[in-house]
Amino acid sequence: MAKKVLRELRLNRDWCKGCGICVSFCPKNVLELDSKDKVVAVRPEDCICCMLCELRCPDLAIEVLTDQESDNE
Amino acid sequence: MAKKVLRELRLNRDWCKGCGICVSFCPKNVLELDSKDKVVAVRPEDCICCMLCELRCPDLAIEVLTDQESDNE
Amino acid sequence: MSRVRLVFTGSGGQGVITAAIILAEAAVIHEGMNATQSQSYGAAARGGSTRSDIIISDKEIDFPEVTQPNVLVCLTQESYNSYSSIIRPGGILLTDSRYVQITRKVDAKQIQLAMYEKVMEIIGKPVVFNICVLGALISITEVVKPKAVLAAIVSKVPKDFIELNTQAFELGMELGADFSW
Amino acid sequence: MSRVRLVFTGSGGQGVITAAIILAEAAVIHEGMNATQSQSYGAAARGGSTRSDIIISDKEIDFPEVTQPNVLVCLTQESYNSYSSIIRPGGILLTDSRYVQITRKVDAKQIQLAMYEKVMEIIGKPVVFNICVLGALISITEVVKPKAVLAAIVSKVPKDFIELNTQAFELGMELGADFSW
Amino acid sequence: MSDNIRFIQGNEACVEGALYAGVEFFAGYPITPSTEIAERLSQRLPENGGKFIQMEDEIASMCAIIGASLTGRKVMTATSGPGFSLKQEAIGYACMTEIPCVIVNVMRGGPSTGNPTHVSQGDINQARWGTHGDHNIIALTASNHQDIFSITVDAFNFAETYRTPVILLLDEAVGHLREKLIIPEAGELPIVDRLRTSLGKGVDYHPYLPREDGRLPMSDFGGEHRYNVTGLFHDMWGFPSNNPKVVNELLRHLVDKIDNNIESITRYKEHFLDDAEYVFVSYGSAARSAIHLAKTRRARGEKIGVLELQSIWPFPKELVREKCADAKAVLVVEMNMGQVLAQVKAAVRKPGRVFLANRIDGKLITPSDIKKLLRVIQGRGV
Amino acid sequence: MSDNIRFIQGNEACVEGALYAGVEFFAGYPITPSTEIAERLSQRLPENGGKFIQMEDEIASMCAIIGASLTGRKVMTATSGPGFSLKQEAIGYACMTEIPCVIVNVMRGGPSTGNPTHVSQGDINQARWGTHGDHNIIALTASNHQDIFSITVDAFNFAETYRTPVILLLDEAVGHLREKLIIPEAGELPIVDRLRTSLGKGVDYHPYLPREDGRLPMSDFGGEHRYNVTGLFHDMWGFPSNNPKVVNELLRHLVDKIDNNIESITRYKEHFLDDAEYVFVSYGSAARSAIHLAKTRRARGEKIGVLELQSIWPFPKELVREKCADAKAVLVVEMNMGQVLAQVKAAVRKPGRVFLANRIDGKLITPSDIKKLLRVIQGRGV
Amino acid sequence: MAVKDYLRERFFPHMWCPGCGHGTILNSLIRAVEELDLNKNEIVMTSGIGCSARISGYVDFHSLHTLHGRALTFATGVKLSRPHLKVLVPMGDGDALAIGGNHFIHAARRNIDITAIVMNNRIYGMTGGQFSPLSGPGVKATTAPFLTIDSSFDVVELAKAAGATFVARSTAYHAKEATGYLKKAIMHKGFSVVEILSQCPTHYGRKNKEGDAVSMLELHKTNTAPLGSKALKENPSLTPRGIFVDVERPEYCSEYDKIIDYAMKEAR
Amino acid sequence: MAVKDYLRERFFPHMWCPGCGHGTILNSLIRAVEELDLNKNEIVMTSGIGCSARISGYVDFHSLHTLHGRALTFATGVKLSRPHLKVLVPMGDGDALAIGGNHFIHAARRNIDITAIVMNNRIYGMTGGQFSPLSGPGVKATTAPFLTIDSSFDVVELAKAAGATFVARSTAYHAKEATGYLKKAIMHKGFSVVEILSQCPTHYGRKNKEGDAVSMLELHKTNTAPLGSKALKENPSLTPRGIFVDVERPEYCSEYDKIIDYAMKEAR
Ligand SMILES: Cc1ncc(C[n+]2csc(CCOP(=O)(O)OP(=O)(O)O)c2C)c(N)n1
Ligand SMILES: Cc1ncc(C[n+]2csc(CCOP(=O)(O)OP(=O)(O)O)c2C)c(N)n1
Ligand code: SF4
Ligand code: SF4
Ligand code: SF4
Ligand code: SF4
Ligand code: SF4
Ligand code: SF4
Ligand SMILES: [Mg+2]
Ligand SMILES: [Mg+2]
Repeated sequence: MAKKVLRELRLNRDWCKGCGICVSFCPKNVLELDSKDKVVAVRPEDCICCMLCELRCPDLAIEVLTDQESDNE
Repeated sequence: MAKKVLRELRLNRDWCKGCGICVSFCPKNVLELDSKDKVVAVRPEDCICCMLCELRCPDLAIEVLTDQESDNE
Repeated sequence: MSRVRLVFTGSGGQGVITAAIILAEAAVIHEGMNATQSQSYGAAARGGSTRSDIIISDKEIDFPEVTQPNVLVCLTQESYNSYSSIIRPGGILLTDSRYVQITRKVDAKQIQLAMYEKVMEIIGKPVVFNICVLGALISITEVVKPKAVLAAIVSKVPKDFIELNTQAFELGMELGADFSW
Repeated sequence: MSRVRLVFTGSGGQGVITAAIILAEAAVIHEGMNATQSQSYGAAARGGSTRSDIIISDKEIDFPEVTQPNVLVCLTQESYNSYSSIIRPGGILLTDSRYVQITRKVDAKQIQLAMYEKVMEIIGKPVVFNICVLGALISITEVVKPKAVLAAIVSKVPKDFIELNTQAFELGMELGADFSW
Repeated sequence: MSDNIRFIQGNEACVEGALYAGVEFFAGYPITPSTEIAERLSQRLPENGGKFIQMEDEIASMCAIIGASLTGRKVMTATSGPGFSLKQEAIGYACMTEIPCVIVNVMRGGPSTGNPTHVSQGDINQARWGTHGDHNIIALTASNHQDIFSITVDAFNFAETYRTPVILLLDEAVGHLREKLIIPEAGELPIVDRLRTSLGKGVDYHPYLPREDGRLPMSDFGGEHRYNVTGLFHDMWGFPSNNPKVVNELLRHLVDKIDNNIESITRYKEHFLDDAEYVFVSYGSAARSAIHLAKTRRARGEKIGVLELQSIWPFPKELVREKCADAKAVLVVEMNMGQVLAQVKAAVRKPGRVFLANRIDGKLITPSDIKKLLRVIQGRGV
Repeated sequence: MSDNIRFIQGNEACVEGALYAGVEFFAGYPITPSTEIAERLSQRLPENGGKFIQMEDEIASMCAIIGASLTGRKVMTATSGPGFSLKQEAIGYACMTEIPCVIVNVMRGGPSTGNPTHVSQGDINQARWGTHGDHNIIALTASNHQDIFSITVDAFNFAETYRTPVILLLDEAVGHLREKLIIPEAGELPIVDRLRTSLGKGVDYHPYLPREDGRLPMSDFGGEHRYNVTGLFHDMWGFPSNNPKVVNELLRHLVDKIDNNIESITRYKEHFLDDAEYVFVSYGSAARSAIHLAKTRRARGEKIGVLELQSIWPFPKELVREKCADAKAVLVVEMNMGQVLAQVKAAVRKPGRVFLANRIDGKLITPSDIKKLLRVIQGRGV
Repeated sequence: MAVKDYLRERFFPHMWCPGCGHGTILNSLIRAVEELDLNKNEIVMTSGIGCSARISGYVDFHSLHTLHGRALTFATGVKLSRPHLKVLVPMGDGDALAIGGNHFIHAARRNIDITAIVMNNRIYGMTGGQFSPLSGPGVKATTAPFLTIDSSFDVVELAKAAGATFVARSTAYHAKEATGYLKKAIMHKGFSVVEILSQCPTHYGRKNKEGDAVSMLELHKTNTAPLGSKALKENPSLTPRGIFVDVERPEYCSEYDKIIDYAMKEAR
Repeated sequence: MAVKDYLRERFFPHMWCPGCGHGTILNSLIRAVEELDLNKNEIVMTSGIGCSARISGYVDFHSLHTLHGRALTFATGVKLSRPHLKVLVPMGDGDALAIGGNHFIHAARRNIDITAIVMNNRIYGMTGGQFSPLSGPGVKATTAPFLTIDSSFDVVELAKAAGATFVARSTAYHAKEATGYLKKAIMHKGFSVVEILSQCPTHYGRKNKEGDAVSMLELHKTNTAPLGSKALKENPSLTPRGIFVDVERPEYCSEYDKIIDYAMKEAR
């Protein structure tokens, strides 16, 4: 089965309003708000590409770009 | 038990519009419409005081006046 | 005759308005005249008395109401009582003898016919009473040609009823035949 | 001073309007002056920039808008950019150094204070930032007596928050103490 | 005996006119005395491939026709007094969004439930001012079936030309009257079709950017151009704006597009006006009585003429001023408390010579009602 | 520092006035910029034993207050543009049934959804003609909080005196402005209470039979007199009638009861009118700018005065004619396309000397806007 | 008091057509009021516009003949300002559920103590026979020359879903049953709905070949069955009659009185 | 097409407050449309007035921003005249069920093929925090300083009773689930309703001490449970999520097409 691998967490700072939803509900604590209350990815390496941040962001400020990794086991 | 006995079938010809409802649904065929399409009691003696004609008349043109007859059996 | 003014009166279920429409339509569609037909509306279609005004003319008709009819038809006592006085002197007042008892003196030719009775006797269907009245009226006044009225009837009435209505119309024509304007 | 015109500007959440109301209310209720306070309404209460106009006078105030303020407060860069030009020559322009970078030359006394920073440092609650600004403004301009403003604060603010607001107001007073009109 | 002669009610004449003009969609809610319009169309529309829907109320009906119009249909609704009041909010929406539609109001006695089965002309000012805010409107009327037919065609044409709701103000007396109508041949009356943008796919279309000639080409919803429509003040793309300049310009546009075309919009008929000493200004069924009186008095040598208005809004002020200029007296004949009277007074040079001949009791005003007032004015007694 | 001084919004001043006048029942539906009226009353009414209800829409709100009024309550609703349009049918019902009620319309930019958070005075004519059919109405306005308070009291008093809906036309600018209000002592302003019939049980009460003085005493629903209320034309018992005489008399009564009392109803203020060469006629927030300009120009010796209208309908024609009689020019200052302008032109002897100083872009008209036009009229250039 | 004491006899014979079911509903209603021995001064009847709505002119209560579809909103104003009054609101099917549908569901939601009576003849009688939201599909009407395609509401289901706390259905044929339900509805504290199937021989009957009033009443009999009856189980296409909901829930006016008590205390 | 191709990016950042659930619903909706790979030219979005209604400005469909409460009536006009178009109608809770309640039940009754999305934040957001018919009792609002006494509608029950043929409920928290329901609703032939619980931190959250958007989302999670779940059985006070109705019934526009076919034949 193909597994998704993170290519990029594309965070649109112009659109982000700092509500913190993505931060709170990221299962891996990948995201945080910076001092200007904008989203930043602090632990992108932990991202499991669950897409929940992208789906829930009320400001459509997140795109989780992934690659398919073939599962070569 | 007291049983109702007919005192008078009071038929208001001014109000009756001749719809025939009372006539059709009287269980004892007591009522009829005359040539001017107004209700008349043709067999008052058969009336069992069920009140249905009074209750159903859309023109409130019927009053079934009754006396209580004590049941002396 | 350049302009005839008619008023038909009666009660809700008698088909007074239909008769009026057929007459006026006959004049317009089948005789190339002008005509107007108007009626008083009560609170919806419920019983009560009805009046319809018809004007037939070869000129344009502006004011469509009839104040003094040349021809007045009264099919109930109530309507006779209220309207008989408006007839134009010398006009024709047609009534049905079952429904109306003539009481007043009016400066007009009063014609009483047993139209309802005859309809019931000969045709047996009260619904065509109005068409019989129309037949009588036409034979008395000839405001419109009988053929035109028949054509209007044919175009208005459901197929299955044309026969019945024609019969009623002709019955009326006969009843009215003895009178003329 | 018979008439002072003030304009407070900033962004939705900064409490600019509350500060404006408190100031005007202090003038009316606690100093017996006349005052008007008006504001621009956006499409409801959502973010965006806010402006409130205040006029304080001992006479009747007819036209309630301020075209050229004697005193202008800008709490965001955006509002500074849009409004700094409207200040009346010789007026006072108060900004917060965290939010606003002074760039323009205006014919007015520009006063930059680190109000937000101090509020966070000393009180730690950003909600009372607006009251601190008000304190600074009062100590700079004395358009209304500090006592009156404090009284207005007490009457407006929930009991539990009076202490906090008083503290913020006094902090503002201190910060503004070095400047005067 | 020809195929195109009808003997029908005024309401039906309106339906025939609408079909001739190309109506494709009707939404309505029954109400006396306009119901026959809905009833006829429930039959005639599907027969012609069009759509009829009976909605849950008048508000819904008005909104539904606006939605349908946006998809490129010619649309219409019909109602009377209470329903016309209910439609006002959505009529304002059609004004603001410039969506073509025709609203028939067959007037009955008001206010409120009033006198539903009797004639009145009491909604004249409501047609102009019934919705909130400044705006402009076209309102037409007619007094006989032939004119009802053609004014209905005009109504659709104006709606398309000016992208505006057009109100057709009939009244109970003509609406219910039966008389002759001769249906014109196809092509006999001009039909204005929807002006659609010629811009193709991919080219930026501006739904609210007027052309040189002031007209705004439309693009059907469902077509290649996706744009926005809103009842808020909006820019040339149709997106909300409260920029004062945008607001100012849009409002003036809405008012001017009609006022500036008053000459093309004005519809009237004159009867014996040339040398008339007394001018009746009238419209709708009241005009029939005015004309009747004028004809009979003319026959006796009295110089009476009738100016019959068929467009009420925008009020043809210049026309009225001109036609009444030489009159000794002007009688406004209408069935309300003087709604057109006020317009005529404002239009003429000598308002003191303008009088009201009215009747407000649910009866059609008669020639003799008018004659009585005329005699008083002429100082001849009643 | 006194207990009866408030620093509040105009909408709240209206609430305070209503409470002073004795309002007991409010039904409403939120809408900008009138919502604060509902919000305040949701608190203040139950505190005073009154009732507040938020209905499902504006129609329901208007109907609910009519029902409540019939039970003997002083009632009120508040809304803005779109909601005012929706209420029109029921406002006509209140006219027809002569049920006292107060309707506040805090005007915003229109037509349609328009410019909800910005000022306008575009609903002037709608207040008069928004509902179908002939009728009459009282409409009041004010430009500052003290006047809003007292005109609100007047509104309730007129509603009771004339048994009629009264429209209070505020505008966004005064509605949202905060300024001082001094609440009058109880008794300081006169309060008209409901005139109830003195007829006792068993005596025939005629709900629609005017007394000698033209007033119609009421009887509360729930009381001893059971009668009928209908929006149809009705006789003196309140039962439906389409008898032409009954129809005619009732409609004239509805119109006359207000027109005949225009002097008692007229409310206005004058500012420096005595020797004014230029007269500004204005109202609501626009009047503040007119007064401002007049004051500043007076200080420089220009003879400018302001006639501030507080009653718009019935339009105080005589008053306007008189006050403008000696003016070189009259400027109507308003925030619409000239709705009061048309009335002023119809009122004065020289309509050619009446000009419009308006602004329709959502911004409060400024003293300098007016000054510019004044300079043009004076031929002094801008 | 005699039944007729609840009538305004001077307006009789009434304006309804011969055989109109609305007359029977009036009959049932005044009997219910009479049997409950209510004080006429404490009853307010509010109606909208329609043939049905004319009922308010015939009863000797406080009567308010209002606007098409709005009867319940006027009634809400009356009831909330004088909660001790009994408020009866008879409505036509169009009145209650076409233009008036929103007020119907909102009054139910609030559970305000008003009795709504839906006089359901499945047609717009007053305006001459257009279909209504209760006509259902396949019906001929002046605005449906090709038969209706609109589904109908189930008044009982709708009232229930909206929150009515008493809901019953009967017919003009079952006049005695209807009277009983009306009595219960009137005494119920909260929003009560009684749908009574009525007949319009003039428009519905004639157009749909259902014949005269008598044969239409026959249909009330044969097309309905009591809730829980065997007939209903065997033939689910029958329309059920009976009491469908009878529950308690806080009533609006009582709840508001609590608000007043609280607010007045707070304000002091 | 990419998700963003369905947006009008030039209006971003949008006008909704930080954390407003309406944004998430927009997010779910365009994803549903994207996953269905619909043609933008064949989608019409009609909305009323409210914060929610502003959604129509952000999508690159044909968009019609109408009057408060009336979106479904405009939509009915659009759909009936061009049945091939997909018509999406997002509405606020007040928009859909206060002023718009009647149109809601009638559109459901007709089973016209429109997708109604109720963006339910239980408050009037746009006008600043008045209670709505979905607030329910005990809620603080600017017009309920002493807490609401009004019961709320159950949107699912009401839609069902009125005749909707697809009815589902989800929340802004369950964005993935919501997207799935939206897809089904859009593809359903007939009137479909998807209620999505939204959050208004600015008015509802603040007044009712529900905290910020994050904690309001927590409530979506803890106060709801899937239909048929154990959690729901154990705690019936939870709000059920899921698909409640998914049935077939003749669709209005298709039925009307039959009328046209018949009438055109007859007329010839
Ligand atoms: C606002 C408004 N719209 C329409 C009407 C016209 N109208 C009067 S009664 C009625 C419907 C009557 O049907 P229903 O409510 O079922 O009562 P019924 O006459 O059948 O008893 C209509 C549409 C009206 N009076 N007011
Ligand atoms: C006819 C009308 N009445 C009232 C309003 C004011 N209004 C605008 S939006 C709204 C309610 C908004 O609440 P909701 O529908 O729940 O949407 P939300 O803002 O919460 O998304 C109201 C009452 C209006 N615009 N038009
Ligand atoms: S959910 Fe979106 S708006 Fe909120 S903080 Fe995260 S990126 Fe920003
Ligand atoms: S995709 Fe999932 S794991 Fe990755 S940042 Fe978003 S929420 Fe966290
Ligand atoms: S039911 Fe009544 S109206 Fe009908 S025939 Fe019998 S008495 Fe007459
Ligand atoms: S009471 Fe019963 S039996 Fe007697 S006449 Fe009436 S229906 Fe017939
Ligand atoms: S038209 Fe129908 S509903 Fe109306 S009175 Fe006649 S039978 Fe009854
Ligand atoms: S006010 Fe509420 S509903 Fe409106 S945008 Fe803000 S959070 Fe969303
Ligand atoms: Mg009905
Ligand atoms: Mg909401």
